[in-house]
Amino acid sequence: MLAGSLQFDQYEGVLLRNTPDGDSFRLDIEVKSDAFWPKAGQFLQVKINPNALDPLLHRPLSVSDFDAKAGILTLRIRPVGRGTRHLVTRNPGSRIGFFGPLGEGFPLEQAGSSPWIIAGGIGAAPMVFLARALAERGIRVRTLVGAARAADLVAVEALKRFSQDVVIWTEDASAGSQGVVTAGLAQIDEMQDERPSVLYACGPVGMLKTLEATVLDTIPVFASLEAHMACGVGACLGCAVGVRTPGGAPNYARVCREGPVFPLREVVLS
Amino acid sequence: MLAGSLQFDQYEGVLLRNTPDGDSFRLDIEVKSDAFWPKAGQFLQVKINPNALDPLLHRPLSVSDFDAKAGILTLRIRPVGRGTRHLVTRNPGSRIGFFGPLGEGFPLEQAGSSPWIIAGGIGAAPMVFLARALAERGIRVRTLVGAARAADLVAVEALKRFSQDVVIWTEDASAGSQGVVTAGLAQIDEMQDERPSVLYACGPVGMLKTLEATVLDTIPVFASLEAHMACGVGACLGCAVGVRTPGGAPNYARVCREGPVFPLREVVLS
Amino acid sequence: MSGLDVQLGPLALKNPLVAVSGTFGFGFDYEPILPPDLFGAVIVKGTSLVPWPGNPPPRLMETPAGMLNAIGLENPGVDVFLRDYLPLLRERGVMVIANVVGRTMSEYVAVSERLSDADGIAALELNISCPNVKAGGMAFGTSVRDSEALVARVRQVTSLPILVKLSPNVSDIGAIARAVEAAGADVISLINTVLGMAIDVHKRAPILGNVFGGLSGPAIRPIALRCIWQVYQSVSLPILGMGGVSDSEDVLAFMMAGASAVGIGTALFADPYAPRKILEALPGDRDRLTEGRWPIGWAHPKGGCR
Amino acid sequence: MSGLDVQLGPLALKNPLVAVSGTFGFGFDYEPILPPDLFGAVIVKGTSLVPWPGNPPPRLMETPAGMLNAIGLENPGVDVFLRDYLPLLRERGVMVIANVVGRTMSEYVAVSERLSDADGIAALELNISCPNVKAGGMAFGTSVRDSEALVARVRQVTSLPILVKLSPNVSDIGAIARAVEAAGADVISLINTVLGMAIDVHKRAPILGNVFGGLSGPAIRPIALRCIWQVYQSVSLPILGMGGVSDSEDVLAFMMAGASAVGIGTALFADPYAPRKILEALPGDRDRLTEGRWPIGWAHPKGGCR
Ligand SMILES: Cc1cc2nc3c(=O)[nH]c(=O)nc-3n(C[C@H](O)[C@H](O)[C@H](O)COP(=O)(O)OP(=O)(O)OC[C@H]3O[C@@H](n4cnc5c(N)ncnc54)[C@H](O)[C@@H]3O)c2cc1C
Ligand SMILES: Cc1cc2nc3c(=O)[nH]c(=O)nc-3n(C[C@H](O)[C@H](O)[C@H](O)COP(=O)(O)OP(=O)(O)OC[C@H]3O[C@@H](n4cnc5c(N)ncnc54)[C@H](O)[C@@H]3O)c2cc1C
Ligand SMILES: Cc1cc2nc3c(=O)[nH]c(=O)nc-3n(C[C@H](O)[C@H](O)[C@H](O)COP(=O)(O)O)c2cc1C
Ligand SMILES: Cc1cc2nc3c(=O)[nH]c(=O)nc-3n(C[C@H](O)[C@H](O)[C@H](O)COP(=O)(O)O)c2cc1C
Ligand code: FES
Ligand code: FES
Repeated sequence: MLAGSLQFDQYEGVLLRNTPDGDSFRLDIEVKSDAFWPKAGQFLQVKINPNALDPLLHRPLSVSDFDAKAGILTLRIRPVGRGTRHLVTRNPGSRIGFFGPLGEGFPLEQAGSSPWIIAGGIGAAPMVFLARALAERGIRVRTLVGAARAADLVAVEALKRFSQDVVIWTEDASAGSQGVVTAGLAQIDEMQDERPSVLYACGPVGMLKTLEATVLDTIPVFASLEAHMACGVGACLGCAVGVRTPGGAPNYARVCREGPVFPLREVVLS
Repeated sequence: MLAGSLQFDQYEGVLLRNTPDGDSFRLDIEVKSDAFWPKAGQFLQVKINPNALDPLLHRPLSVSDFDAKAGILTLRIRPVGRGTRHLVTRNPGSRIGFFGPLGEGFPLEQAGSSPWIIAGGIGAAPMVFLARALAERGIRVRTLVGAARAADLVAVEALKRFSQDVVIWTEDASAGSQGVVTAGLAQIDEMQDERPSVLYACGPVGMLKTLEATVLDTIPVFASLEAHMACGVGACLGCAVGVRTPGGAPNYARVCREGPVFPLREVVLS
Repeated sequence: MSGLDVQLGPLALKNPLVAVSGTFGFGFDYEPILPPDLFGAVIVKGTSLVPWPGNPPPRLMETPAGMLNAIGLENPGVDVFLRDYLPLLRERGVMVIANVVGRTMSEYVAVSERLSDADGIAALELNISCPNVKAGGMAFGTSVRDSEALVARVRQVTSLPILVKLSPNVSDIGAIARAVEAAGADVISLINTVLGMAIDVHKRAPILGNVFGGLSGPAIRPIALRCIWQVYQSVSLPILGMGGVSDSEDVLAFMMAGASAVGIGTALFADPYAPRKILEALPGDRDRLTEGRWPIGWAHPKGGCR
Repeated sequence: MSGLDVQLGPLALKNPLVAVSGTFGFGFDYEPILPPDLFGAVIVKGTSLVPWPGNPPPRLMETPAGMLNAIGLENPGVDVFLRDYLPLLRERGVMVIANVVGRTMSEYVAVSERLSDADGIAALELNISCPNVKAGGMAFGTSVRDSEALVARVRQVTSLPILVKLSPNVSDIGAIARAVEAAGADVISLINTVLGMAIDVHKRAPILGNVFGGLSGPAIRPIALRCIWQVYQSVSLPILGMGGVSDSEDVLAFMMAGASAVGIGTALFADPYAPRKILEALPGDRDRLTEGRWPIGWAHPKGGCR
């Protein structure tokens, strides 16, 4: 909770395209500012309705991609509630206000020689930008994506662009292999050269718990977590996630500030 | 407060045109329903933002005109606060939800031989529909409209269409005669044949108070009043206006139900 | 029966949605779209012994996701209610709950007596929590002793079920609930409005004629849920919950907090079709979320007070 | 000086806008857009004798035009505050008000003592009104006797000005205000959050880890104005008003209700630039609406309590 070094500001972008993608939507937004410079794994606090006091709070959304040259920010949004539903119905030309970038991103320097990305559902959103960042550093990444069915898969094309290979899992086998995205990791202990140096994960809590139970002893996992947020900048202590302490005494970190990416080993999933 | 005979329903119209008019905006809205059949002086409860809980309440707005053949409802709206500002920025094609028609309209049967309309500012809104209704009954009406300056005058063209003549007053003399719209009434006692049989009035409280002080003894005045409303249908008793009682004991009528048009003589303006 | 019937203490409602007092007049103002017999019960406007004129205007102000009202219990008095409205409501088969107000205990008792003699009233709701009248009203509802005494006195003059409507403007709502339970109440209704006010910065004065008003609507929903929860933990009486209810998930949430039936008021102003939408969505939502059962008190830890 | 300076009892603020406790951390989290020295004063997060971990998540839930929080006063303890944050705040010339919490009276006293020895703290704000901790907190703030005793004990150990922060969750806020005035408080701050809760209909359980939470934001603004009005009529102490303040007209409205300075909290979450916008609009709005003067108490009838 020490005095911050974060650099964030408020921006207003113009929606260029709003494209359905799996069970979600891809929003490409032009951000005309040299100051906006997000890192993979960071997120934005997006305003839903600037003229009303309800909904009151911003919605945290990952930077799904950022094309720095063109100044184009990509969000991938799954409509699950009032705020996200409102966003995915915006028309091109409309203005989208947000502030950020916020949080600590994925630790790229810990990628090692053969990092894997593992993404469940809309968890694929931040992974596009991560894959881009790794690719730009010349690091080859294998990407595992999963969804209930083929039609729900998010960002597959974009992930293919930046990954060495993309392995697809669907629960109903309508695309790729049949099973949840973590299914292939069961044999990870038997893997030799293929074994990942690190796992970057984003997806439902269930997926993260499976990772905890299966690979955590063998491979470092960096997971992007979710929490309801008010400030998004570390001021309100509302986005707490339990962190492990020697004696087991309760202690918390802020998903918005120390996270959203945490070493999975250090947090207590609830 | 007896069991009601009002017939109202909820409708959704499509905005055809949104045109600046004086200091206000004219919204022409297509309402595809044979059931919607407003009378002059009635109003609608218009929804501002159907997807948010704020602003919560509907906004009462007069039927400024209704072209029954074409099914086109006209509202004239002066942007004064959050709700009206939001409405006047709507683009053609957008949907506008409302319910109504509500309240008692102007008593046309009391028009007599030479009714006058007197309207201050946005008070001109309901008067277009009233002038149309009188014209359709073959009754010739003289209309007095006033505003601070020419640029603020509302609905003048429309009023001209349905009135025998339209007399304009502006405070800065930028159009018509110089003065407030009630200025010409000072000599009303000296008028002979020209004298109005009845005055239909809508405008700021100040204007109504002037009418009260000047002409009420001589001429019946029917005034359309404003009050903050919650239900708009008579259920909440929120839109009370004081009414005169023999002993002066407090007593109230509902602007939404017994009004919005009242014999000016019967109400206590506050 | 739509299969939505529910028991609110001694009252068998055909559905759990109740039109609360003060936002639905005497039942007929919304008639063209909401006939009074749509609801499980209709609670009519607060009724006093003689006609009350109510407070001077302005009586209303919109606030963020809510509104303030200071009607001051304008009503035509119990005799007019009995003569002009009750027969119409009875004719329509409406379950009528009469909301009783008074300036003194004796007035409450007198109104309750008159109502008890009439035919077609299912229950009385004692409004001891209205923030908009100078004497009586909330004054009773914030004192444990006065609440208890009032309910006990009314209990003596009526065999109708008594609902007691509590104010959220107290330090310990559980204590008031226990007092009215002890005095013989059958159902606790809550919440009445939260005391609030608004200022007109142009006039440099309070907006409402009465200075203070009662806050209602979605803004107060979290307060209502908390009060229902606390009362459910404090007494074993059934609860009629209200305060900001807007949709069918709200109805189920209020039940989970402890309400047996749920009232809707201010949401009508935001969407007059809300009650119809709720009654249409409720069977499906109940199947989806609670296996087709009414989830009364389900959010409480097992082995709680009940 | 921007010409916006105002006196809050013994404190000379350069402007009337105060960052309230708990929404602005220890002053630096919003730094890139809101430096702490923007405000007339910064009230830091509630600080206890030893570190408190706070409540288990979830700690937050959005509600209509508001939010619930159940942080549970997570804080690193007074020593860390004094060592890590106070020097930075002092360096920046911030008027720092420390928000004091405890589980017992002795803890409040001990924290107050430690803070009083430090250099660079302008005043203490005793938080006797937090609804999110099981012991202490609101328990003190709802009892006239405990509030009085607590303030009296802290008064003995500090020469710093004492602000006492009151809870709206009481039957009679004026009585509490009079008690803390009698005990030697210098300023009354209000309101703390309104006790509320939310239910997760899918999980059939309360949403917040702590079951109850505190409601804040625009939804509670009418309640805040009412409490300020009541306290202004009850005591002669200056008032720091807060609760849903969002724009510069709100600041003037809160002043008209009786506040000498005005706090902003939850509105930051809706618009982090809100404080800047307020400070930009305030001189113009003050000229337009109140002839360039601070309209403290102007909405009260003449010849009232003051
Ligand atoms: C760091 C971070 C990055 C995220 N990135 C993405 C992304 O790229 N794409 C995407 O589709 N979703 C993302 N989410 C989840 C997204 O924030 C929620 O789906 C969204 O806030 C739901 O808002 P709503 O109004 O639609 O739902 P509602 O349920 O109506 O929201 C009610 C309240 O709960 C909060 N809330 C509800 N669900 C969540 C959740 N899962 N996480 C956090 N707050 C929640 C809302 O912010 C709001 O305050 C991210 C969450 C976090 C914390
Ligand atoms: C019967 C009737 C007919 C009307 N017809 C018209 C019309 O044709 N054209 C037009 O421009 N205006 C008309 N008005 C006035 C119009 O209702 C208000 O200007 C509008 O409600 C203001 O809303 P707002 O959100 O812009 O302002 P805000 O001040 O932000 O509104 C806050 C609250 O106050 C209420 N309110 C504020 N001013 C008024 C007012 N003057 N009358 C009633 N409620 C008010 C709003 O409805 C809302 O609940 C009419 C009012 C009534 C009662
Ligand atoms: C305009 C208005 C009038 C009311 N009148 C009464 C009344 O006469 N008697 C009463 O017990 N409650 C009255 N109430 C309180 C409501 O019955 C209800 O308790 C409260 O509004 C909370 O529910 P809601 O948020 O759904 O409106 C009134 C509320 C409003 C908004
Ligand atoms: C997330 C959060 C944390 C808070 N923490 C504290 C606290 O530590 N001490 C305190 O006295 N008040 C605390 N409060 C209450 C606020 O200081 C303030 O009294 C209340 O939120 C009303 O103001 P607002 O509506 O502008 O936020 C907190 C409020 C919020 C929303
Ligand atoms: S959201 Fe406020 S600290 Fe994280
Ligand atoms: S607005 Fe409800 S009675 Fe008129």
